[in-house]
Amino acid sequence: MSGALTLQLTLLLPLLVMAGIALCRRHPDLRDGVTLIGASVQLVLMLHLYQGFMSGDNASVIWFELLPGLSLSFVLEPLGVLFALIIGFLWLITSLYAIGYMRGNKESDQTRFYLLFALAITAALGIAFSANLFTLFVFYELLTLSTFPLVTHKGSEKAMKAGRVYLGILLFTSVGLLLPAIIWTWMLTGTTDFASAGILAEHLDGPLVTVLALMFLLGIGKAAVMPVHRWLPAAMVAPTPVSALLHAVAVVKAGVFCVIKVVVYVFGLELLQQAPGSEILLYLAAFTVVSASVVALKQDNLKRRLAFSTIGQLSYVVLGAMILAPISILGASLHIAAHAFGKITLFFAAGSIYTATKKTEISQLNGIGHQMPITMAAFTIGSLSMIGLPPAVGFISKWYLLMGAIEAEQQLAVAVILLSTLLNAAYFVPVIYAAYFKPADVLPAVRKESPPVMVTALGITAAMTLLLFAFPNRLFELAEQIRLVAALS
Amino acid sequence: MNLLAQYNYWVVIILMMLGFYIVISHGNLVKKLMGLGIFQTSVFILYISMGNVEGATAPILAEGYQSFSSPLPHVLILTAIVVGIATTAVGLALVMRIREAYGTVEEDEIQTIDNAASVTQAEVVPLEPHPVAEDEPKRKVGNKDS
Amino acid sequence: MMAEVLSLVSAVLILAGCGCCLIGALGMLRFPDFYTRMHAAGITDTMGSGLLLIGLILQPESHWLVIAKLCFILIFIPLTSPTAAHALAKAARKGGLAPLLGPQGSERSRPSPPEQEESNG
Amino acid sequence: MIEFVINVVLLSFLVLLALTIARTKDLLSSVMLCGLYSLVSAVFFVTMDAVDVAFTEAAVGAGISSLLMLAAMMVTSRYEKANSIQPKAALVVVFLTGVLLFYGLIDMPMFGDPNTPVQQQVSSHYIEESMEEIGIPNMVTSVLASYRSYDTFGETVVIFTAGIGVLALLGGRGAGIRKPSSPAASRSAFPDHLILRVISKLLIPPIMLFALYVQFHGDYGPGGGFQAGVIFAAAIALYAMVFGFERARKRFPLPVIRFVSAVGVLLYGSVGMVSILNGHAFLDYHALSANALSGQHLGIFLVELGVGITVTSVMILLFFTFSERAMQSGGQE
Amino acid sequence: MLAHLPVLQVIVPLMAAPTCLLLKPTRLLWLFCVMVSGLAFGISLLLISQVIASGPIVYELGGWQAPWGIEYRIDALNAFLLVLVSGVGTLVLWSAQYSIERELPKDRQLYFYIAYLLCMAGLMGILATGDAFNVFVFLEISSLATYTLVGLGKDRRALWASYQYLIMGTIGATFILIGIGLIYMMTGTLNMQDLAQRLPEVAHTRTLFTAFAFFIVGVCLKLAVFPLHLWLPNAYAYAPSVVTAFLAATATKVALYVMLRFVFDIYGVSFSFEHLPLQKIHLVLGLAGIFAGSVIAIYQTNVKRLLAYSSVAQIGYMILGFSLASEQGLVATLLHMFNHGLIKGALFLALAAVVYRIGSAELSQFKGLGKRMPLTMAAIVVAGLSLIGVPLTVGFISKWYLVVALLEQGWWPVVGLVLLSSMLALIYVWRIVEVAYFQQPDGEVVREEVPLGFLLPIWILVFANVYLGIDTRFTVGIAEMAAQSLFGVQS
Repeated sequence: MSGALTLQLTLLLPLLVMAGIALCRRHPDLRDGVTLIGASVQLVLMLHLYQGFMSGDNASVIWFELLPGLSLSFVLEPLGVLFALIIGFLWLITSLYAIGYMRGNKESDQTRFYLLFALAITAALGIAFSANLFTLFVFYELLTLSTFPLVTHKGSEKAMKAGRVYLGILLFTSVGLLLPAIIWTWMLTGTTDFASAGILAEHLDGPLVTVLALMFLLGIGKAAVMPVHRWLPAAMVAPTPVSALLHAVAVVKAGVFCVIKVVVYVFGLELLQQAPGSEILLYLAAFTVVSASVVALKQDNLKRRLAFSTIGQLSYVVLGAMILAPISILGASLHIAAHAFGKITLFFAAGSIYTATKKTEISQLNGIGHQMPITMAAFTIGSLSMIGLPPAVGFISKWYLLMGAIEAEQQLAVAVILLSTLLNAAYFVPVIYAAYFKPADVLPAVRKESPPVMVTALGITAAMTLLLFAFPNRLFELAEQIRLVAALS
Repeated sequence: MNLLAQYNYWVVIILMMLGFYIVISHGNLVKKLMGLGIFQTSVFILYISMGNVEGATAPILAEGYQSFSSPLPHVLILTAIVVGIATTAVGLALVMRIREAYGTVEEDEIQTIDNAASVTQAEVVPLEPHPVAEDEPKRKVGNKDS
Repeated sequence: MMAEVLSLVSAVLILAGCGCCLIGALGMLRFPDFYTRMHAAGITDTMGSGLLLIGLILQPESHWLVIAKLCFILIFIPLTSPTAAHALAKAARKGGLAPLLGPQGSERSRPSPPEQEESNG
Repeated sequence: MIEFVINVVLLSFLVLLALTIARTKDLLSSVMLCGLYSLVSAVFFVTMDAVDVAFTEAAVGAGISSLLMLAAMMVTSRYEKANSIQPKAALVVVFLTGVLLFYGLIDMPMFGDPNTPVQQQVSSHYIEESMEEIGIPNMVTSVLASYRSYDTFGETVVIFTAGIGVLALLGGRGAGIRKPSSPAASRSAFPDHLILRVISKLLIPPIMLFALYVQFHGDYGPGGGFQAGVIFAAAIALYAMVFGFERARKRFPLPVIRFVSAVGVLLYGSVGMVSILNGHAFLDYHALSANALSGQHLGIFLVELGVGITVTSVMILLFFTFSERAMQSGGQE
Repeated sequence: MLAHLPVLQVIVPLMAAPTCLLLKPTRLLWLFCVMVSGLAFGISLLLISQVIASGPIVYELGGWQAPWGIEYRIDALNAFLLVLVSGVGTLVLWSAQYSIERELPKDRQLYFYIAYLLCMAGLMGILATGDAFNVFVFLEISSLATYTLVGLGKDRRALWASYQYLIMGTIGATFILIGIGLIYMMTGTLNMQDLAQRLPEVAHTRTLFTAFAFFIVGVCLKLAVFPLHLWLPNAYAYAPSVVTAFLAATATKVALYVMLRFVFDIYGVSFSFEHLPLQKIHLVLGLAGIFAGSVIAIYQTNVKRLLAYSSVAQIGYMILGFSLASEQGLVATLLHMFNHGLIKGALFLALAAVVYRIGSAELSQFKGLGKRMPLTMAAIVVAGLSLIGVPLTVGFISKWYLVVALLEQGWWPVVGLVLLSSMLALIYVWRIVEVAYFQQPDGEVVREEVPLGFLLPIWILVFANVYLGIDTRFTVGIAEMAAQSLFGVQS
């Protein structure tokens, strides 16, 4: 099966799944079955794609050309494959978890949920494989629109308000900044295709480069760089699987992914390094990292704290990209994966706590570790990864980020990374401490885990977090290629 | 140049202004239509005047005449007159219906009625089928209203 | 010779016709109420138009077809205008417009309907 | 010189009338004045050598439109509201329009000048060639019915459209409340006018005759389908007014008239179709006969007939619908 | 017969209209009308293919040569719009059957169909003709028919709206008549080609300037350019739903066509844009229209009104592209004329379906409609996205061209405004979607779609929206062809 074919299959499969779900919306079991099967098939496809790619088959497909130089087309490149793999893994696990969660909490409109979930997956994959800025933009918007109903799933007034914030910020930034940036690029270069050495090189220089870069960075609101981060905490009203989707799988990852992709394939490190004032981007990221962590400290609601931690973590990636050293790019892309698994574990944990005990505030979690050992164990692992301690994969990515920073002599970046690591520790450790060592409010603490599917799901992700630390080489090969590509420019 | 010789264009312009003024300034719907009529008629005069030739005769060939006024403007205006009466007819029909529906033909009153209405009721088309008049062919016009 | 006489006569008639029209108009303006004004109007479309028409007929160089047409008009006007006047008066009466002169002359009547402008145009 | 004086007098009359119409609050008199206005402008057209136009303007402006206005007046109030005029903005707009026109006036070609483009370009062709190409003395008719016959077709359709429009708005059952039968409709406008009846009996036949004359004499003198149609309609309107709508309706049932109005348009159109079927252009009368001129004659005759039929029927339609509706809602109040 | 296509295009519906009077049962009538308009659509397709194959087609009516007789002249520009008018017209008529039965008393339906055909024929006549005065005649046919159609609306406000439209429209038409008259006065001819040749001689005269001004103002009245748009919202809101669909899709486009024809073909770019401040005026008006329209639209509670105001805004886009006076800008305008026709056609038709079902276009009535009539609402959503200008829809294509054209001129700020305005569009479309999908209805909802015969045309239009948004060869090709010819004429 050729790479091109597989690629298109992966894009179309979720749509098939959607059809299936729609067909058997009357019978929940069947419906969820369809989702699971689809997800697993998708995973298989992904692995096949990965193999094909590693054996040097970078397929590319053009679906249709709207206008000369403006086509909807896809291509395989290391970064995309990495992202796609993550999506593939996490779709399966998340849907596994979601089934448990949705049933456990008797959510309404489950069919709609799964439908849009699948759609979001397509959108994310579209972004991953996009061969040019236009395609990227199309699927970026598709992702926004398809996740909106998920955010407002509850349909309550609060949810609607949050939904408006979510949609408002993401769309305004994308149409107001990203689209003009794309058009500008198009006007300059006559193309929007990604090229490994960057396409802007001899078309633009001087401070305008920085301006354009800034437009891109802020235009990609999904990367949640301050000041366009507000949608993320707002979206916390959503059910936990959605939060997982938003923070780990699709949305935010898509954001940072786009940032890296733009930096590497549109600008090229060379150009940005020379551009006067391009440090601003770095500072922006750095500021976000620190301030987000600080804010996270003050949150009592577990999910909110996680949300702000996400903002911080994402900015690591952006930071890595903006350090503009091949190594740091490698680190950044690794961090996408690392954060994906770590953060999804955390959210799963939070969700299962909520499902089992309906607790949402950190202050209520005293002694919960005895109540839900597995969940909290997973949570601990996740936090370790977030902080960047062995034996979690987070350690590796941070390591490379740091190396990159040092290599590029960005003292500021180094400082920020170290400081923020402390902060991360500062807002995760108390939770763990409370969970294990504070006496539980309700005595005697009975073991009361959430539904088995959820437990297995979060078990798996936690395990992944550890495994990736133990056997990182698969991940590495990919990241290495990314470094090479980045080094080209 | 001798503007006096253009006297009928002057008048045309004045008439246009008057007609136009009646249309936009008067609130009475019938009056508006009258203004429209005057407005259009002034345009007719413009056309006819431009077709006229000093000392010429009507564009009907007859022995003993060489110079004729241009027939084309006349044709155009014949059409325009027809258009005018057609518009007036439809306009008047509307006015009568408006009178029945609103009980007035004064612009401002209608506005006020509408504003009042739009506050109270949202226009909803009743779903039950309309009072069906018997079919076209059978509707004998003579006894239709007896 | 003949032509001169004819043209002279026609000129006189036409002038006379114009005079009648003028008188009619004057009366229209001066008379107090609808009914009396109708008398004035009467002058315009009997004597006025009549004399004018005859005058035109007598114009020496007028074509026979034209004369024929004029004659038709000459026939029709005496038919139509009295009828119109009659109808008007009747309508006014029905409409409760009281003559200013006469038995119930005391009460003022409404401002007279504007048919007057028409007939003095 | 004398022409100049006449024109000036007539035009100043028009201005005077327009002013009065603008000022008077009495709608009835405004209607009359409008009729008068058309009459005067018709006279002016005559002095401008536009006899056909004058004819039409007189028939339409003074005749039909006044009639319709009056019918509408039966429903609506006779007097305009005192404070219904808001001149401020209007004055500005009007003033601007006027200024613009005056500005344009500066470069207009001289009035009455025989060398204006209007005379030079297309018209000259009509004046010189029409006799050879069409073969009828009245150029207006030849332009109207042959050179620009398509415009005239459009004109006919416009009339038809108006008829449809009025029927759609007023025809059929009155919208909302209406007594099933209103005595007004059955009553003639003048129940006890013996004189009127007699005179009308006398006049109606000649009027119709005249209409026919106008219809078929259009090639040689002023007149044509449209004027004829209006006159014919006027005759029937008179009949209806004097002898009552009931009887008029019995004579001319609405569906029939409606049908006829369609027939007129179709007649006109089918003439064009025939020439298409004979491989000529639409409305190319050469298709109708081997001899060019006779073809033209036939064509013009037919289309004028079409126009006449449509106009007549639509005018009657308008008059009936209006007055009937007026009586109905008159009965309401 | 092929030689006669240009005239048949107009004559077929024109002659069909009176024929309707001979048909008795309404159903048969409907069938007849659909077939007729379908035929017209077929003709227009043949025409455009001919034009693409072998340049403009000239047809001399009455067999008289051009300056003396009236000629029809079909080129890329009007062939393009003929396809739009006849196509949308057919689809709307197809679905009219149901909606009309709901909204009109039985004895009015006959007149509806006749007036509809007349209106259609009139619009196509305007498009096809090559004679200035003939434009006026057919303009009046279509206008009178339109007043009738609007006046047929159920709500009594329809009458008032129609009357306002009549007054405004007639003033506009009279202005146009004055304009044509003055042009004729200066040149002595009415044929467009002839005019185009003769005008340069007298281009400097003030009279011609006045003529131009009157003409533009008149057309703008018909076109509902921003400050003169007052008749439009009411007319659209209270007319029978299908009528709104037809008008919104075609009428304004045709008016704009007349403007383009005169400004570019007859007066010529050099006169229109170098002697006059036309460019700035239209730029300002266009932008003002876009924003005023969009902002007002956001605050409407009646969806019909909402879309009507959005139409005002969309017209602004067209004017904007037009004001660029560049070939790209013209392409953008033409594309948007066509695409907006498709978009609004689909939206209003879907709306007609909604009205057919729930008897109102009030936003408050839309609750739970996403479940109640899923297919219709889906259509509204897709068309709405197209209206916003989301990629892969026609809306995106025309906006893209507009933006590119603006950048060509280096009008950055305007680009920003355009993008911002599409945000506004997003907001008002979103309001509909939110109510329909995310607000819980009062009662419990049962799924009740409109009949298939109603749904099909809607979805055909929606499909067109998407397909032509992806495969742009046809539209863009024609638009560029037309734009080139418009610019070519005067060079």
